[in-house]
Amino acid sequence: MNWMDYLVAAPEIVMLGLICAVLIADLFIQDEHRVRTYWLSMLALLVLLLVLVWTGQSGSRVIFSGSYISDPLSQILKISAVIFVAISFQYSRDYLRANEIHRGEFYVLGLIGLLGMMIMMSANSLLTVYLGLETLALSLYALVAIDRNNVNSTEAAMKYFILGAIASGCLLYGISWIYGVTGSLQFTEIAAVLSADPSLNSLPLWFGLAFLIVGIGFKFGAVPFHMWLPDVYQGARTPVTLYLSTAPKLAALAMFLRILVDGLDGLHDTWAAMIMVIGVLSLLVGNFVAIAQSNIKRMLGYSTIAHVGFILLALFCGSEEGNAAALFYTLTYIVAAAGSFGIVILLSRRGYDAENLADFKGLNARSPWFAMMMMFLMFSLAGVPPFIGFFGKLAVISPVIDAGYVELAVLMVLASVVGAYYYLRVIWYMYFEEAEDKAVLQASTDTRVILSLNSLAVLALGIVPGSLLALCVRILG
Amino acid sequence: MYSYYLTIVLAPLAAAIVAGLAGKQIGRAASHWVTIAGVGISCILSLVVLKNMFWGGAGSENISVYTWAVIDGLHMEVGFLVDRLTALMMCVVTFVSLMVHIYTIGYMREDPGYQRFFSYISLFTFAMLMLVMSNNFLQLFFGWEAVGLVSYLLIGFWLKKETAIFANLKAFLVNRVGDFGFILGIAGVVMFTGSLDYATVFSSADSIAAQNIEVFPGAPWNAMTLICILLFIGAMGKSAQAPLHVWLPDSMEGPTPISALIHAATMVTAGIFMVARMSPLFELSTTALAVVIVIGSITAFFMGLLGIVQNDIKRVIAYSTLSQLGYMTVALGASAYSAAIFHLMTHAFFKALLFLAAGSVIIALHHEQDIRKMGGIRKYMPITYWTSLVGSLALIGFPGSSGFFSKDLLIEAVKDSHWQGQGAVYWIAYLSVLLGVFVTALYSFRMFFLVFHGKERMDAETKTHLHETPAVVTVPLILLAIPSAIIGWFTVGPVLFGDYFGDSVFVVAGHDVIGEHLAATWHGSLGLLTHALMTPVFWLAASGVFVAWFLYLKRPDIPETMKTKFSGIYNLLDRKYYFDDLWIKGFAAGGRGIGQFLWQKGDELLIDGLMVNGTAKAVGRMAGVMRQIQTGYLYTYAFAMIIGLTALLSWLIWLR
Amino acid sequence: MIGLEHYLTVAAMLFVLSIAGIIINRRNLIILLMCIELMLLAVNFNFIAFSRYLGDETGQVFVFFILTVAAAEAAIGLAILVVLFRNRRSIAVQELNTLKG
Amino acid sequence: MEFLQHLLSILIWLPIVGGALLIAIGDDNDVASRRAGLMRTAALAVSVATFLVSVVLYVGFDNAATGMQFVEKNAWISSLNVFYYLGVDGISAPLILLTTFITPLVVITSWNTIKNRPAQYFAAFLILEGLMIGVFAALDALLFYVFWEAMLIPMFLIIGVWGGKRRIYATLKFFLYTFLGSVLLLVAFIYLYAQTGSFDLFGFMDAPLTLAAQKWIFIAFLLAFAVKVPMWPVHTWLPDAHVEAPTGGSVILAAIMLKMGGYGFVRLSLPIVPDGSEYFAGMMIALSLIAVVYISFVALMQKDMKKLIAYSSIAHMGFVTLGLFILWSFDGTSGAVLGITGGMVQMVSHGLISGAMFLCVGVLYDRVHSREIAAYGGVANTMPIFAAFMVLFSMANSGLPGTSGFVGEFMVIVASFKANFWYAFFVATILILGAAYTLWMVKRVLYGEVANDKVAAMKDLNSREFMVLAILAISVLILGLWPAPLIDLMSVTIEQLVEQVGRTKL
Repeated sequence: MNWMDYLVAAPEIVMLGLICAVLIADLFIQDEHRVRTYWLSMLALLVLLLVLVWTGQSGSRVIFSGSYISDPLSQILKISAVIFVAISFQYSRDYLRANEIHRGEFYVLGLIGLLGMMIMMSANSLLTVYLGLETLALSLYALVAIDRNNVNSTEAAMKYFILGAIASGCLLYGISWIYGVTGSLQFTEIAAVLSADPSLNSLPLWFGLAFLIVGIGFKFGAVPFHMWLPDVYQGARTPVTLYLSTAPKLAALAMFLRILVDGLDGLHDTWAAMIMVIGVLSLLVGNFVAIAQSNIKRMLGYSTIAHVGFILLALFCGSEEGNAAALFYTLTYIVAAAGSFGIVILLSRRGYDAENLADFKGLNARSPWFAMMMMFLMFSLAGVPPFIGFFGKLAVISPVIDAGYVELAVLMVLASVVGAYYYLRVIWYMYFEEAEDKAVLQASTDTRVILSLNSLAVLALGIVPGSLLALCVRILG
Repeated sequence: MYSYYLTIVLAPLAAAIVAGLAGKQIGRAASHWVTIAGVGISCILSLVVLKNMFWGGAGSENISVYTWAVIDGLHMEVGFLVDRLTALMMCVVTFVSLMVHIYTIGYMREDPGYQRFFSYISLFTFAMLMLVMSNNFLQLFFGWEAVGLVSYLLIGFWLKKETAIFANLKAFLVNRVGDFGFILGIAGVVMFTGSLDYATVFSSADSIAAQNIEVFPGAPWNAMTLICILLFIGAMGKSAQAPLHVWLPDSMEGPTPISALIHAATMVTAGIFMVARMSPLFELSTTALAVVIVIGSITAFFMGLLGIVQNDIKRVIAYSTLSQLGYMTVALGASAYSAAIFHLMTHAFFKALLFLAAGSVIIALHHEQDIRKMGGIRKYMPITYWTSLVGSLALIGFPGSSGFFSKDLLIEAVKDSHWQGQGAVYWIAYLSVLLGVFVTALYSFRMFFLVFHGKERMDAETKTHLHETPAVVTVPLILLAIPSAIIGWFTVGPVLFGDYFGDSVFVVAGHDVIGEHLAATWHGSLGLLTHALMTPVFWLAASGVFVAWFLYLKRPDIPETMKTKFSGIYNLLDRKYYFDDLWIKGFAAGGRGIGQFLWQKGDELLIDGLMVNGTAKAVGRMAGVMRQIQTGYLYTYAFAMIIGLTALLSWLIWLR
Repeated sequence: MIGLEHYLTVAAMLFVLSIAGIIINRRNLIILLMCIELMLLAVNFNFIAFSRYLGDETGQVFVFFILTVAAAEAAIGLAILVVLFRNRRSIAVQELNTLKG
Repeated sequence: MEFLQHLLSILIWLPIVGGALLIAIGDDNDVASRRAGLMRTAALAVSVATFLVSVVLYVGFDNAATGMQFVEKNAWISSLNVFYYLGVDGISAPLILLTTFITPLVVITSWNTIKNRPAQYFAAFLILEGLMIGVFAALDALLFYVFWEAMLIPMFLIIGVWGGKRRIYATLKFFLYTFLGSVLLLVAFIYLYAQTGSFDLFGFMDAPLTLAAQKWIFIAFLLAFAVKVPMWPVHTWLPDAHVEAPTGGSVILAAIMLKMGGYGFVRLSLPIVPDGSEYFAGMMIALSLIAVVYISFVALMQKDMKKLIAYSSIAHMGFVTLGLFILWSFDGTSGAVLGITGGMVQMVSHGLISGAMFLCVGVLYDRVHSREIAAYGGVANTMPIFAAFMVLFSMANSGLPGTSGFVGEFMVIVASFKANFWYAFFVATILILGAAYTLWMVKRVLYGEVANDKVAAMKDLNSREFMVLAILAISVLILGLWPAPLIDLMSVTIEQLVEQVGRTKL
């Protein structure tokens, strides 16, 4: 335990310090200058990014008596998490200002949530996972409720909180069993114990495993632990939904990879089956119910569930390319998700949330450019080439077929056809329908630029997906 | 000669293109001159070609113009096979066409579509020449369809006339039924010989005849029989043999020059020509020939009968055309190809003549076509009268006329063609051609008397300016009357017995009635003429004329009473044996019915409604149901989670 | 002699009890919060039992963490409850269903 | 020569980049405005330039050479072993030429008839062109699939934005139908990738496969291609899509998109799963014959001109599939080559003819704004020149010798007679039925007395329409009178293909 160890954990430590700084600074900023908090937190994120790049190393280092790990996976996850948090702050700023909920807490909580995610991403023991998880979860509960006077937000927050608490309760209960059986909380040790004594691979451990999966499934929003997701997506103010739908997915992925792959890989054939069932259910429920939605946030919520199904089905293979595919898919998905929520935010104005699909009618007439951007994003989510979403699907399906589950692959693509319908419906409203209000969209330049870049990335990455995919393969290969 | 042939074919085409595309610019006169020039050139050159064949003793030529396509081994070319058969056809086609061109100047004078008309008939000449001069099946089919196209365009020339545009659709479709068989026949030829070229195909004819094909499993057919019958179906379409004859009478809705050129002289004889051309194939299948002869006899006799009850001057002639085509077909069936072609030639002249004459009458009466509204026109239109008398005499085969020689010998040939055996086929054929003579005479002279003799039934107004038609009309009549009258006398000897056709038609030894039987009794035209009075043919014809005279000039009341007495028969004839109903009410309506059913029930209901949109609806309904699970109540949500958990646990405990 | 399994059984009972409470109760959100606390207690019970059984303190350390987090959780939960009540003038679970479908 | 090595890339990307530029130029709904004019000219320039490039391709193409030409191969997605792999042979070259030939005509037709967002309209067409060329040129399965799917997007918008009344239903149906078909293609590709370790089409062709696997792969391919062709019974999207699409859309749809299916069968099904194809050949033949007979009857009863032509397209594409799948019914190869050649020729010729037919309907629609046959009558009286063109194309559509329509049908009929008398018998009924539905429409639309004032008020073709129709008419006639150049272009490749398909993979 020397000071070098702290250096390894520098990102989290620096982050903590920065959060406190922003929090304190925010106290001295009047409401009319609240935007400064925004700039401060952006600055903080920038610093953090630099630190991450600086501390980035190829090998993996385990510190704090084995409860913290820093490896390429955590690096890439953290970097992307930081970027997406920054993006969501950016998209949110004008909206929050317009809707008089522009408080420092938003940014601070966002940053704390980020800290939580980072801890999860670097967790090497169940305890660390739990702490990270709660850090993230608690700040998310607060974020969802950030608009105190909004009935839906508070209801969503309440539901989220209760269910989240149940989930973490289950998780803990599972952890306690794992701990009881293996006598350890560290993944490396757990793995070692399991490989040393196969007799442990039996009911008590599986018992714990099931509870763990409840916790993980909840984080992902996988069926049947998904019930919170549509309500929260709809109830929370759009910026929060945006935040919720991007970075935390990475954290969930990290959680999965750390616990089930690093720790309980010995139980693969036990959890694989459960994950497959959960994945298939998510795929079907997500795609089917999304069709029936008229609220775009809710629809995207269900589409998230469907995408989670894809991610889980990639993970269930347990193969390296499967995990790589999951990482790749998650990244491609949140790029598109961030963009689409960004556009939803863009459509909203003071005192009016563009929440309904109908609000997209005639967008092509109002703003051809952003209509096109939204089209790109939707096609990407639908998995139509040449957009990145397609390559995500490709990357996921190919390990599934490698593992010999051709029927499953067929099911997946068929489900994605069902899914295509509701994405197409957005495009149909934008392009084929007459606009109800002809008001031109106004947005600050930086938002326009970043949103455009975000959306174009979907296309650009689709045309040259090689490097990103290669990166994912290298990290998990 | 190559350049000759090219010119013969391309001159009319060029003329057609000029008149068709630049017609408006160059004006009426220019466009008729250019087309007449085009056809004139090819007519003269064709005569030169014929001369070289006839007196110059030039042999047949087989030239390939260019390669249409080659697909491994199968050469598809465009080329000419010019032998004596072809040469004869070329002359007939170009000559009649030329006459019609000239005649048209007068006939179509007032018509706004003047240029278009000339370009069409020139185009037709081109197509017909391509047909007769072809040296392979592909080009044959091209010409075959092209004449069909032009005939379609020309029947519907007056495209505002509902009957006309009905007739041209009908004509095209019925012809397509024939072509359906024809193209299958060609495909068969390719299958068994791997070639489309006449020479190659004919040379390997024996090998075809040696093979079988199982159209119906377990029932092998002789390949040659199948091919020939399929090809003959094509001929039935073009040459309007029963039951594919229905289009020809209706085609009379077109302008008269067309009826003369296409629907009497040339196009409709394409089938006859084709069969003669394919004689090396047909000869090898007696079954096919039997089919040919039967179809021919049916057409020859029964279609003739219909001529008797028709009142439209052109339709009468149309039915006579049908019956004459029947005669030719019978001759083909009896392997008397030369006789068929000979009759084809003479028929071309006198039938064209009759049509043009009829046209002349029609102009004079301001497009009145109903013979009941005519009569006694003789003194108003002498030239037309005399020319059509010549035509009618030729048609009934009055001794000395061209028709006499061709028809008389044709019947003789059928009579002596015993190779079919003395069976039913033989008697059907022989009797129908024989009785046909009487019928022919009856309807021809019925029309002749009703039009030119008897009391004048047209209204006074028309009568006041009823006069002979201008020279452009009458000159062609005269020019056609001459061959109709005399050409038989000169040509019958060389064409039938002088072995004119040589190797261009092939007859199996033992089938060759002309060469083997008639030739024996042949003592020149004069001899035949002197024998005329001894043949039943003459007396039948004479009686026919007499009956016509008696019924329609002497006692016009008798036909009326007969109409009522034998109303059954009369209706049968009047409704043309209900063939039109069969086609229109039967096949056409049936087809539409099937279409409607398949569309409404098959596509709309079953496939689209049930399968496609049904699936979509099902998905939607499922979504609606599934969203009900999301009740919004916390305890449901928690419950769902717990259900999931317990499911996982129970799976672990019991199933794992 | 009371062995590990007895402790685990009690913990499991507590856990099930809490879940049952969450599912069955439709009137009052406060009860839900209590149930959640109960659930965490069940977990703590487990941890201590195991830790004692294994003779390893990590479990007990974990329990301390859980207790702290539980406190924070309760705080947030009550905060949300308060705003919810301000907005809706009710904390009845069965009225909490504007978001659904 | 550097330029020649990237010829295909240029062909693909030139129009796509052009389309992007058009979007950049931006829209102006006032067709008279300078910007609109500039934009139109740009669109035309790009499409014509593409055509010229394709002419270079044609000139540089070596008929005698076996194998691919103008090949380009660069790594694309290294981790999945995917290549940016392009090349043409005798099968794809004619279709590429067809594409580049039709697109400028479409641009000209829509010159100023599109009032709403013309830039997006033209851009969509240009991008579509690039993507379609990509499909024909791609030799890497994944690249092929990317182009194949991406193609749907512009067409989806073209029908949806500029279409008729029921356009949304039609376009969604079009997209989902075809999407459903092609996703299984993707699964099949990935399966083959799992077998061979790359997406190289030739790798697929060489890979040994069990009969069972081949059957499944064939079915996956079948769904994708049969929907595109379209074959009975998965054809019902086509009439709707055609009816609702704007003229240009229908033209591209009929002229080129339908060819994707046939191309897919030739390029993928036959060589990759020869035994699977052989196993299902009987079914395919049956479906083709059903397509010809059944659909012809259906076409007979259509009241909507576009629908009628759409159905006739399905019937004519039946010849293509028949020509391809009678391959196994011969002892020798000659029939097989004849059949496939017939099918290919039919594809090209149908591209021209159906395109022309849709343009004719478009001409009428622009004047009377109705597609109902009943709304017309006696048009020939007011529009003689147009009538001449329409009769010509109708004749071509009913397979008149001397027009391109005849060539392919003749070959297929001859080949199928070799295969089995009844194939020929049923397929040849198109001679009757095709003429029936086409000419009956002609009769009701063109001939007869002038039906109503609208028809009486119709103006004959303007110079632009005349030019387009004339170009098509000339090409239809040339192909009909002298198809040799087209056939020589593909004969070598087809012989090679037949030889390759003949070899079993078991």
